[in-house]
Amino acid sequence: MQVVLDIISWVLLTAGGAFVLVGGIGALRMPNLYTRMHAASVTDTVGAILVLGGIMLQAGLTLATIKLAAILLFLLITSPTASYALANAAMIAGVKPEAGRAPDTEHDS
Amino acid sequence: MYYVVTIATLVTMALALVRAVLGPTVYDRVLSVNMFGTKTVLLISVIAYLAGRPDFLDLALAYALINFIGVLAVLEFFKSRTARRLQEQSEREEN
Amino acid sequence: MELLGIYHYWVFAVLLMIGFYAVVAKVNLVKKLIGLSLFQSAVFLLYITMGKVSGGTAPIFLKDMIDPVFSNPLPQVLILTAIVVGISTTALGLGIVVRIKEEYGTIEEDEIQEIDRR
Amino acid sequence: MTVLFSVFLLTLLVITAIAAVQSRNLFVSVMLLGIFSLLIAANFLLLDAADVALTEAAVGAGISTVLFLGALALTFEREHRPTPHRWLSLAVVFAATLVVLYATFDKPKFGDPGAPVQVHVAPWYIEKTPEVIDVPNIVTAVLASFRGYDTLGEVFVVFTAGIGVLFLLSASHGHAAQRRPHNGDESKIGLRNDLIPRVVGRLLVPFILLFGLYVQFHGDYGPGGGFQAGALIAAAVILFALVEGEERTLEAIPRGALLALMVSGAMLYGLVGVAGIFLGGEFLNYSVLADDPIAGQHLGIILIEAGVGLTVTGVLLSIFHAFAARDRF
Repeated sequence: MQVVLDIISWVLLTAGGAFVLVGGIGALRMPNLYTRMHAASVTDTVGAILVLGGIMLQAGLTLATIKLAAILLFLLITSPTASYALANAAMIAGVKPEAGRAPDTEHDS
Repeated sequence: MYYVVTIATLVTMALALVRAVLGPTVYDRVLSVNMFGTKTVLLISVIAYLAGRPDFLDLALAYALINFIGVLAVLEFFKSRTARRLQEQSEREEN
Repeated sequence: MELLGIYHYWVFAVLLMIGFYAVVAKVNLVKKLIGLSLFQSAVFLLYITMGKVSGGTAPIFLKDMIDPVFSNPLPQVLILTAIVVGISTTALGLGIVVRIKEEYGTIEEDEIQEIDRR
Repeated sequence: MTVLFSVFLLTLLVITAIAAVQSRNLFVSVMLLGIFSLLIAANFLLLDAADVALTEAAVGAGISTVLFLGALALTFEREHRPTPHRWLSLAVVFAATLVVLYATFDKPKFGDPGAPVQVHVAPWYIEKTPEVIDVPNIVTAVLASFRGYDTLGEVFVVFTAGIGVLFLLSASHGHAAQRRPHNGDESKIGLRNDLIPRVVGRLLVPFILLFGLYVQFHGDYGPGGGFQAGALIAAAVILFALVEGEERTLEAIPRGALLALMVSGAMLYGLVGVAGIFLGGEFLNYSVLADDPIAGQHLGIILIEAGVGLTVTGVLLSIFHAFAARDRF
């Protein structure tokens, strides 16, 4: 039983690490703000779920699991909200969502 | 296995930092600050287990909560600045 | 391994000097305060680094610990309070900067000196 | 392996610091300072300083950013001109760096258990804490009991800084006294009128407050204590102010109440010390507070941590309101 749990948790952790990495590369390489946000959100949701889920399986039924669940819950609530607020603020300020390699109009103004 | 996740997180943090330094708009920087925050939460959770100290999870919890406040504060700031700008613009057009 | 150990101190030195550069070279007062925070953080890092014992763990007893090796708690106590004191004093500095802006209309050091000379 | 992680994080730390100093846009510097704080906290954790990392988490990422932004809102967003005498300053700094680097070679080896810092008083604290004070968190024991005088001093420094900010920023604007008319547009666009952040913010505030209280009263057993809890609770109220507006926050916790928090916290700390004298011990000796010395220590630590928490909350929130209430002009 323990072996099965270990294997599942390793798979989760590795997959989580892969998603986090992919999201990071996306946030660096994507052409404009909104596509970058799209890439970054992968790390905040799927990455977090997989990594924290993997750790939860390792922790077993302890207080630590509850704390991990709380962390996951708060991350899942806060990061989409932050993304929404960010996109909204950028939109109002006039950063245009354009397909392809849109030149960034506003440079740090 | 924790090492794999830790290394992935660290590399992602480095990539996010590059994005924060490059910009080009302020919103890109806010995005990377936010990403950095969630990556720190993951990193701390993993380190807690790597070091065998589950009581460090309190820290990750604190980060998950506090980072949100920082990002919201920055955005509120930009929004009020945009609002001021729009207002000045409309005043100029009226005159 | 030798070099890896000393790397912490090097980072301390470099950070300290980055902060120092911002304080002496920049004329913008907010930037000076940012430099001061960096300088402060460098000192925090030095203290915590000095307190680390290899193979040690955070100085909190857990129930199932047998003969634990702890890192030095004393620097941690000093730095813990220093962080909160640091933010309060930074806030005081920012308050002074805001007042300067209101009286002089600028926060660039050389412009302020020019106004004073007049 | 952990050392390698540490080295990686430290390298990122240096890059962040250089970028923060280099950027002429002050917003960017402040945001990079936020990243810097996250990085240095992760480093503190790797160096076994959980309490310090928690403090940095509570203070650096949230409150520090908010205060710097508050100051930027009242001043300018950009540096006006490039740095004058840049090469001269760089030369001076470079020379100083070389001196400090040279000095690092004389430092004891990293993590050496025989270094002078480790053999002086620290072993005594570690050995005596279970015996004399009997709380699991040695940092709390040293902070609140063994070195209570230090902490008392720090609390009063925080208190004084808070009073100083209030003095500075409650003065009226000399020549430009006219109040700018409140424009409608600003309130239409801010977070206050954005449903999603507002709902989520309102949802989170009680949880952050609860977590703050947990950190406050669990400080004897895990990472935490008055300083961290004060900063967390202040952050929760700042979140409330962001999503609900200044006025409603001040309705909930008026300025006078914040001042009362500041004063009562510092007073509580001092009074616990004086109570020690009246009960036949020394100033800040908690052993005499109860019949059993160890119970007395526990009582004393809880009381003074509560005092610290009250003062820190009061001061940080007063500072926040002082910056937020100042008119832009």
